[in-house]
Formats: sequence, C-alpha cells, structure tokens
Amino acid sequence: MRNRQLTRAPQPQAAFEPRIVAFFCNWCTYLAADLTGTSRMKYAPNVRVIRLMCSGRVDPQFVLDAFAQGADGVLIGGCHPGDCHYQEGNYRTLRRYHLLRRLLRQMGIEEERFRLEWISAAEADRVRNAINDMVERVRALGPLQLEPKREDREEVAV
Amino acid sequence: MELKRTVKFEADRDPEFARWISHTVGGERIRHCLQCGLCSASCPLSLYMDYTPRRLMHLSREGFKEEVLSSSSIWLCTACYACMVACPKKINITHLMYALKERAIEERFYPKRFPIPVMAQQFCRMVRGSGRITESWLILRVFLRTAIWRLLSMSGLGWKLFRAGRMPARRDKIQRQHEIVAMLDSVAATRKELAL
Amino acid sequence: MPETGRPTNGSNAGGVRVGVYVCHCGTNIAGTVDVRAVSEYAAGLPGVVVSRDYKYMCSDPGQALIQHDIQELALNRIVVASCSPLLHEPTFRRALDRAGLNPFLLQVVNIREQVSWVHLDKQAATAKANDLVRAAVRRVFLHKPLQRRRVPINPNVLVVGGGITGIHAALTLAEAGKHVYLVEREPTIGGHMAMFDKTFPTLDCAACILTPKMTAVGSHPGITLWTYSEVVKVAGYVGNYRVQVKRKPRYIIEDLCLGCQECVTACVYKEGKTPDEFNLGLSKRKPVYLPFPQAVPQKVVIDPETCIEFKSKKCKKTCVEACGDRQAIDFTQKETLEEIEVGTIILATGFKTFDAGRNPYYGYGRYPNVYTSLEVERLINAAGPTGGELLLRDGKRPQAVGIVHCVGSRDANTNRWCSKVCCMYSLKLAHLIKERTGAEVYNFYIDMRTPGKGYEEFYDRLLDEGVHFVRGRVAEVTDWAAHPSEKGKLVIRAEDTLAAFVRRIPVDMVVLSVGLEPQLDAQAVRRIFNISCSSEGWFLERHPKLAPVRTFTEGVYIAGACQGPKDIPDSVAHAGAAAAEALALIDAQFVELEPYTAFIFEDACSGCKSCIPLCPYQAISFAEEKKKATINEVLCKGCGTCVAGCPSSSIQQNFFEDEEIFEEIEGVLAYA
Amino acid sequence: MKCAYYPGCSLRGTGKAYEESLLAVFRSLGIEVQELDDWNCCGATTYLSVDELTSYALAARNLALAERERMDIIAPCAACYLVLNKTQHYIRDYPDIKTVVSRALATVGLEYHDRVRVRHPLDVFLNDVGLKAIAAKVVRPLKGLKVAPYYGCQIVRPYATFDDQRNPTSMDQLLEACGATVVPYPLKTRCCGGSQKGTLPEIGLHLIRYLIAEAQKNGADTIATVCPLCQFNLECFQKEAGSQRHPLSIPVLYFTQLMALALGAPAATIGLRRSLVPVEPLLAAKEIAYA
Repeated sequence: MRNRQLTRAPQPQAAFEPRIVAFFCNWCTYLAADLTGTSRMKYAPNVRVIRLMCSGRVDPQFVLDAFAQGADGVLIGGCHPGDCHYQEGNYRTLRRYHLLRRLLRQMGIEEERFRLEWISAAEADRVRNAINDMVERVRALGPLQLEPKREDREEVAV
Repeated sequence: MELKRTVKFEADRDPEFARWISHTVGGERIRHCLQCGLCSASCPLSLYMDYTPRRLMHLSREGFKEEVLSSSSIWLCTACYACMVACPKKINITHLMYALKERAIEERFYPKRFPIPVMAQQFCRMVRGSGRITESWLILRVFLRTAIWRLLSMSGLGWKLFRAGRMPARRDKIQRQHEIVAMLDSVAATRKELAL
Repeated sequence: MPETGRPTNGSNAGGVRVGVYVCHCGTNIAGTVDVRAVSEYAAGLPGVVVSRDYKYMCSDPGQALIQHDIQELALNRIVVASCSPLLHEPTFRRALDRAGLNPFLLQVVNIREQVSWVHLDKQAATAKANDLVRAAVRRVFLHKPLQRRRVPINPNVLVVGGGITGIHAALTLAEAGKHVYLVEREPTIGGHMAMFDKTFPTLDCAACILTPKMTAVGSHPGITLWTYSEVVKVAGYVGNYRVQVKRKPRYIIEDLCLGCQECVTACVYKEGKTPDEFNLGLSKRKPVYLPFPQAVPQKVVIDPETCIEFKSKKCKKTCVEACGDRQAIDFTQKETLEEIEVGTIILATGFKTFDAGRNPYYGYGRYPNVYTSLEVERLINAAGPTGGELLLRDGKRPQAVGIVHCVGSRDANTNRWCSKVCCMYSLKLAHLIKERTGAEVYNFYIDMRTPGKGYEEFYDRLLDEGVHFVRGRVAEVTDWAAHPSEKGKLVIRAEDTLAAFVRRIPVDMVVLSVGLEPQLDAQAVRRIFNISCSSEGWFLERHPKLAPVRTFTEGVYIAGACQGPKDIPDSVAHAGAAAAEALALIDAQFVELEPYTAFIFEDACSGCKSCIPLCPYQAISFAEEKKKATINEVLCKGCGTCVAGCPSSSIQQNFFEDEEIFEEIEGVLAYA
Repeated sequence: MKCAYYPGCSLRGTGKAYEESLLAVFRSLGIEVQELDDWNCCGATTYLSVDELTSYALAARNLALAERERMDIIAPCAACYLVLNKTQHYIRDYPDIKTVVSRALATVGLEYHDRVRVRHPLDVFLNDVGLKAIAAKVVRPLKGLKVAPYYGCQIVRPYATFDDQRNPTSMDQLLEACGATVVPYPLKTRCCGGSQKGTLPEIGLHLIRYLIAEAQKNGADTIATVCPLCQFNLECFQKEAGSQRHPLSIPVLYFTQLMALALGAPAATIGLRRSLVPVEPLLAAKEIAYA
C-alpha cells in the first residue's frame, strides 16, 4: 500500500496533475476554505486539505512524509501574524517553515513546492488564488523526482 | 453639430410651476412619485415619447416647466388611463397630462399648425355653437387649418363613409343652444371669481 | 432499513469495523460528486463493514441510519462524508453518543464546502472525494475514545462599550440577576445615540428614550460601571476569563463627586477654551467639565492637557475651593489596573463615522458651511451648541440645504459597503431641517434604502413634505459661481439621473451623510479578545445567519454596530440576542471543552525543555524530580505547537496524534 | 325602470350602426329607453385638455337632465361613459368643481344632486337582463363565429364599475351567450390611439396595426368593439395599417350588432351594410342566416 514505486507508475506522462497536500488551521484558513465553498468560488481540484487546530501543529515530519508519499507540493495555511487563535502558534510555524525550506532545497525540492500562506477566515478569494497559483506553478515544475527511499517508519497495523 | 447647454441651473427651474402641478386637480399625490417607471412601461405610447411619463412626473414636480411643456409626450397621451390604473402611488397621471396639455395650450407651447391643439380649439368652438359635435365638420375644420393636403388623401375614405351613411352632411344641433352658451359663460365667470 | 448498504471486502482489521456514510445533501453534493461511486469505492477499503449514501445524513433518519448500523453491525468507527465538520461534526458525534459509541471515534470528511461547491469537473471532484474518504478511513482506525472536559461558568459578564447596545445588553443581564461589568472608554455612557436629536422613523427624541436606560445602568446594583476605562488584557477561557481593565484617572474621586458642577462654574477659565468632544468641536468646554447634562455617571472629569494646574502647578484651584468639604478633586490620581473574573464577554464597541475629509471634493474642512451629518445632529439638538437652532457659521439661517448621501459608503475608493443607516437618518435630518428652517432641502442619493418597519412610510412622508430628491452621486461641492444665482453659495453638482441631465444646485449648507466604519482600534481590540475581523474590519460573527452574535472564541459575543452597520432597533435586538446567548451559557452552569489537549509520553521525554517556551498558556512545566516535562491539562488549549516542536516526539495531541495525521497524509496520496 | 338613453355625438355620425343595433337589442330584450331630452356633447377627451372645468359643466348638464327625469343614463360610447362617470367623481371629490358646476347649471335652471347612475349597455345586459335570459332569446346562434372581444380603454379605466380592470369579461360572456366563440385576446384593453390617427397618423397606425394583427393571429373572424372611435379606427384604417406582406382585413363590428343578429333582428336594421369591410361573406361562410 505504501510502495511509491508501484503507485507512481500508472500516472500518464502527458497529463500531469500535481497533487498537493494542504495543512489548514481550524480557525482561519480552514474557515476561509469553507467560505470559498459557500461563496461558490471555483479552484483547481488538486489539493487535499488536512485540518489541524493550528498551523503550529504542522510537524516538519508531516511535510517530509507528504513529499515522500508522492505529493508534488505542500501548502500550509494559517492565521495572519498576530491573529493566531492560540496567540503565537503561527510564529512557530513561520520559524519552522524557513528551516524546513532550506532543508528541502538541500534535498533538491524546489522552493515553489512548499508554501506558507496567511489567510484569515474572511479571505475566501485568497484560498482560491493561493491554490490556483500553486497548482499552476507546480504543474510547470512537473512531477517531483525523488529517489525512492526506504520506509523509515513502521507500518501501522491494518 | 449644434451644441446646446444641457446642464441645468437652479435658475432654470420654475418653483411656481412645481407648486402649481402639485396643487392642481389630480396632482395631489405627484410628490409621492417613487420614479418606479411603471407608468412608462404601461404606456402604449411611451415608445414615441421624448420624455416618458415617469420623467415627466419628476421634471414637473421639480419645476422644469420649459422641458415639460415643450415635451411631445403630453400630446401623445391618448388618455387611455393605463398608467393611472397601474400607479402604485395612486398618482392621477392621466389627469396631470390633461392639466399639462391645458397649460401648454394656454402658454402656446406647441409648434405652429400642430393639429392637436387646433382640433381641441375647433372642438370647443363647435360645442359652443351647436352643443354637439358633427365629426365630419370637425375633421374638415381641423384639416383646413393644419394640413390641407391630408384632406385630399382622406377624401376616398370620406366618400366611402358618406355612402355608408356615416358622414352626415348636416350639422347636428341641440334645441336649447342658449343654455350651453349661458353655462359656458357662467363657468368663465366663476373661474374668474374664485381664481381657479 | 434501506438496502443501499454495499457488500464490503469484509476484512476485519484488528476488530476495527468502519461504517462510511456519504451524504448527497440534496443536490449540493450529489450534483457535482458521484456519491454512489464514492460509497462504492469506500466499500472496498480495508476495514469497512458497511458503506452507504443517503439524501440528508444530518436528518433524523440519516442519523438513525448510523445509530442502527452501529448497533446491528457492531461498528466501532464511523466516517461521514458530508458538509464541513465545523457545521455537523457535533450532530454526528451526538448520534454516535446516542448509539453508545464514543463520539470521537468519528471522522467527518468535508466534501461539500471543499469539494462539490468549489469544483465543476464531476470526475475530478469524485476522485478528490474518494481520496479524502480513503484518508479518513485510514485515520479513523487510530482514533481513541476521548472524554470532553467540563468546566464551570463564572456567572459574571463583561460588557465592553456603553452605547445603546452595551447599555441594553448590560441591563438585560443585570435584570436576569447576573453581575455585569460595563466598561466604557469615554467619561460617560450613551455613545452615538446620546448625540442625536430625534430618532427615525418615529421622531421620538433620542434623549427621552435613552437617558432612562442610562440612569438605570448607573443605579443598578447588579452593574459595575467603569467609564473612562479600557480592557487591556484577557486571559483564560470560556467560563473563566480573567480580564484586566485600565482605569484612566479623571482626577475626581467618583464616590465623592455629586455632579453639582460647582467646580466647573468656579474654574479659573471663565469661558471654555477647548473644543468640546461631545459637540464635535462646535462649542468649547473648560478643563473641568461634564460631557453633557445627562451624562452617566454624573461625575465631572478634569482634562490634564488643558488644566493649568497640570501645566504649571500654579493654579489658584478655585475648583477645589468650590468643591469644599466634599474634597472630590484629586490632582494626584493615577491610572489603575483592575482585575476581574468573568465567564462571558459581550463586545459592543460600536462604530466610528467616516472622516469626511477623505473625500476632498466635498469641501469638508475647506468650506465652513459643509458639515457632517453628526455635526448637524448636534446643531439641531435642543441641548446642542446652538440650542437647537440650525444656523450657519455666520449665524444666518440657511435658505437651501443639500444633503449628500453615501459619503464614504458604496465607494471602492473608500468603503465599499452600504452603511445602512444613512438613508434613514438623512431623511430624518431633511425633515428636521425643513421643519426648523423652512429651507429648500435637496437629498442627493444613489438608491433610497428604507427596509424597516415604518421606514418606507417615513420616506413617503418626506416626499410629500416637498423635499427634493435628486438621484445621483454628488461630484463636487464648490463655491465657484457659474450663474448669477450661484454667487455666495455652495454649488452642488450632480447628475439628476431621473431627469437625465446634470444639475448645479446652489445651497447655503451642505450636510455630508457620512457612513459607518469599524472603530480605529478594532484590530487591536479583537486581538485582546482573540476574535476575528471581516476584511472590512468589522468583528466577525461565527455564522452570518445562524450565529450572528457568536464568535469563534467560545464565551465571547459581539453585538451592535461593531459587527457591521446597524441602526438603533437592530442594535438593541442584537444586544438582546447577545445577552440571551450569554445567559444560556451561564444557566447551563458548565461548558464542555473539546479534549484536544496535549499529553506527554514520559518514557520518551528527554527533559530537554524545548517545549516549555513554546506554550503560550504556560501549561507545560518541568518536573525537577522526574526531569520530565508535564502538561497541565486545564491550561492546555490544544493548539499542538508543542507536539510539533518536540524533538523526541514524546508529546502527542488527542485527536491529532502524529500517527493519525500520517495516516491522513498517506491516505490522501495513496493511489486507489 | 326606464332609462335615459344618451347616444353621444359619434352615434349620430360614424357610429350610426352602433345606435341602430343597440336600439334593436333594447327592443329584443324588452328594455325600455327614452332618449335624453336635448342632450349635449359630453366634452369627450378633447374638451378636458383645453378647459377641464367647462367640460365638467357640459357633462353635468346631461346628468342634471336625467336627474330631472329621475332616470339613470345608459351611455354606449366609451368616451361619454367615462366622461360622465368622471364628472360625477370630480364633483364629489372637489368642492371647487362642484361650485363651478352648480352655478353653471343654476343659470339654466338645472340642479344636480348625484342621484343618477351612469351605465354602460354591457352592464345593463349582463347584470339587469342576465345571460340566461339572453341565451333564451337567441334565435340565430352565432355558431362557429370566432370573435376577438376588444374593450379598449375607457370602459374599465380608470373606473372599474362593473368589470375587472385588467381582464374584463362582460362582453366575452354576452357573446358566448349568443353562441359565438370568443378567442383569447390579450390586447383587449390596449389603447387604439383614440383621435391620434387624425392628429399624429403614424402613431395611430402603429397602435391599430398591433390590435388587428393580434386578433387575426389568434384566429378571430371579427373584432367586437364597445366604442365608436375604436370601431372607426380599427375598421377604417386597417388597410392603411397593413402592408403588402402583412395585409390586414377583418370586419370590425359593434358587440350590439352581433347580439342583435343572434337575437333575430332584421339585418337591414342593424347597420351591417355600413361596414367598410364587407360582413356578408363572413356570415355566409359561417352559415349565419340573416335577412
């Protein structure tokens, strides 16, 4: 189930559809994404959103895992600086984001594949724009080329 | 290209005219006009009008006398009452059109040889003289004063009507014509007395 | 029982039995997502015992379906693919609870707001829904039963802002027997309403209906009124907020001042020299003053900026002399900080009016006879600077007055929104101006918006009064005369769009009907109370229709014009709604908090202490004897920042454990 | 009760057939009428635009004459019907108008106390005689004759005294009682232009064109009218209003002509020959015997 080699193969080269994993905080960006829906704005269907209570919960491992499992891009959405529901969680996010970006660059992952956006609960249009813009940029970059790595975590019993 | 000033100064307004229209019979509710345009949309003649009834109501209550009285709309109105029945503010628009026509005739706001006022005047004259209208005579008189050439083009129809017995050659007249004259004079006198 | 249940591969992974439910939401979801295909797909996922799609999962029969399956098929994990979890997660959790399953063994998949409503391509939308459902099924495997925490509610309420909204909310709560702290920034309560002369559409006098409520606030034993005060800090959580209030020195001992104003009479300044804030600078006040005669509390204030004693320390202090034995004046008073504990908070901080100077083409500040509507409210107020006579700056009566609507409203250059109250207050001012001066009054409007009880009727009345209505936005106000009749006048230029020509209208006085804006410090205030603002800067409600006075912070409510432009009736209704919401919480006596707290695996903790500074709530401490970090669950608010920051992964967060998230990540990415 | 019959000027001229057929229907239905003694012109729409006060006085003379005879007025002409009705309303509503009118009447020894009802034949036939009684007296059912009922403006506007303002049906019912088929006619109360054809011909023609074209489109064999001016406009100018591509030709009859025909009145007495558009071929085609 987690064999990336197997899973990546069937993707036809001609129509590359980037796959992007997004981590949205519960209080701002996830709400904004809901508002995008209630406002019936349309955006590219390439993003899969994972809801966390705060962008500060985004463990760098999550990002690395997403890339390892086949994501072509990772998007983090949090409240604007100073607006964090938990006072300062998003400042931690920002710090980790900068570190992680440097690390990813060293791993050969283009900067544009990893993105942090501040989107408040009212900014539905920013959700749409951020997603559409990122999908286009990642599409231009093409599929993420990583050497398949050995699983470094234990399988969860299923 | 002839250029004309279209911007209006307050001095172009005649507040007296505005006062008059809202105090004339039927004009009581003109100020309530919401400018919804239902009158214009209901009017079968509005497609030919320079100012739609709605605009005319607004211009009237604001006192733009020149524009209102020289508008073609007041002559196009056939008094079909469609606007008045439709009006959500119950404004007596048709009656206001009559009032405007009357005022326009009084102040001579119409082109020379314009048939509508001519016909109105001839009509009144005939009533005073005979008490009744004989259509054939009325039409003849109007065309003689406005457009003789049209009389010629109408002669075919006239002849047919005459043959069908619908164009009596003799003028109809009431018996007690003096009563009509007396009443007309009385109205004139009372109007003067009460300054109506 | 409907027979839409699909056969599954039946694998029973470690006793986990998942039920998947895909909601059509009428056509809201089913119109874009092939719900049947999603349900069929889910049926093939490992561990899924049953998979169904249903018209409305949130309906009673929908919930009954889940409950029935839990009992009949011994399900122990539930995945519902429907609208946003922010809407119906509580509904489905209750359904689990009723069926005897721990409510946290549920995962909700958002396939409406984030799938069907935002995509057009049915195939792509269905594929996305499949991915999300697959991730949820994988994630829900790891869910553990959790218990919500119950916390008691402190029955005291803080109301911030003493305008009509705050006053009404405070009185409602106090009448219900709760203790209210009413904090107002200005030296008196009353807000904007106290400045008005009459109120639309009934034309009853604002003071007559407001002052009884103001005095009721001042004398109510259940209300602690702190004017000239501001909230500076809020800590704690719903039901248990600790609030710091800064009380500015008024240099008067409130308990001793009787409001006799003898000090004001006795002040060394024989005449006022400072622009009077309450009259918007249209009159002058002394350094010691009462904001207006009906001010509550009836306590004077000393303004240290203009008082000679503060400047030179050499004043004769005739005020102190006049106060005599009462000794209410205290020049040494200092700012104090009070700390209070409340369970709920109502924000009623109101609005500010648009700064008319931002539209320079209307000549505000340049031509003395261009006023804002609020200034005119003061001018026609019997208690105002002119005793209610509408006079120009030169003391003459205006013969013609132009009222310009939508100043700072419906304008992409300033504010895009409709300020809602301007049409009606402009009509009111038009009526009052015509009544008091007999002047010709011109209203320049874009649309006349009078949706309210008795409002359209009021407009109709104004039409009949012979007020001119020119439909068109005013382009400029100048003193340039293009016609002899315009000499010495202010000329308003606008298209009369109903007449379809441009008009130049000379007037003596221009009234700018300024719109409503968020308070200048709205951003700072919302941060103190940990709530959000809409992009315009109004406080953001939890739901625009169904939760208009709630916020995303439990126990903090918003009421009145701080949420968006509102007239008096709307503000009062809003205040009542906020008070009722607070009362509902208080009367429940406790509130249940989500159990998303962090916890430590002590065995793995290396005692590096790196988590301790990460917590904004000081919930993590270091147990010296064990050399391990410990988390105080009561203080933890469940953000998860410490979890992400722990280098040894020895902190986990309930419902958001690392493994759960990993499953979700891999779930959305795994190809089917 | 005997009614005063107020023909109005048009029924003595272009609308002669209206008078002839109306009187025939009165006779057939046994309605007793007496022509109003020395009636005068009501002023019509024209007088109102020159001098409205005088026009009320003129109309009031007729009202006063009827009142003196203690009779209600039957006014078949739509304009007369409206003007008389309107005069009643305005005398009631405006004291100044009442003063002017009363004084004028006094000079010729007349009084008016608002005791007269002004009625239209449609109203009398429908509400006094009744559909049942009329149907019982039909001897020549107008079977197969498709009629577009055209009411024009002033019968229902602005005063709807006996019929619905937006969708009047009184004439529809009467014609159906006579055996005719009434076709849908959405323009039934749209204006024919009145005297506009005489003063501003293009505009008059424009209005006439749509009225006839719509009736023809809906399959009408004839248009039934209640007003002499409507009849005149629709009949006399239909050729002019039509074009080569869309010629217009349809008989335009007074509803009373159709009723009289059904009630068995001799054809010669109901003015069928006064039509400029021949009626005979139509009646022959529908096998409606007339003699």
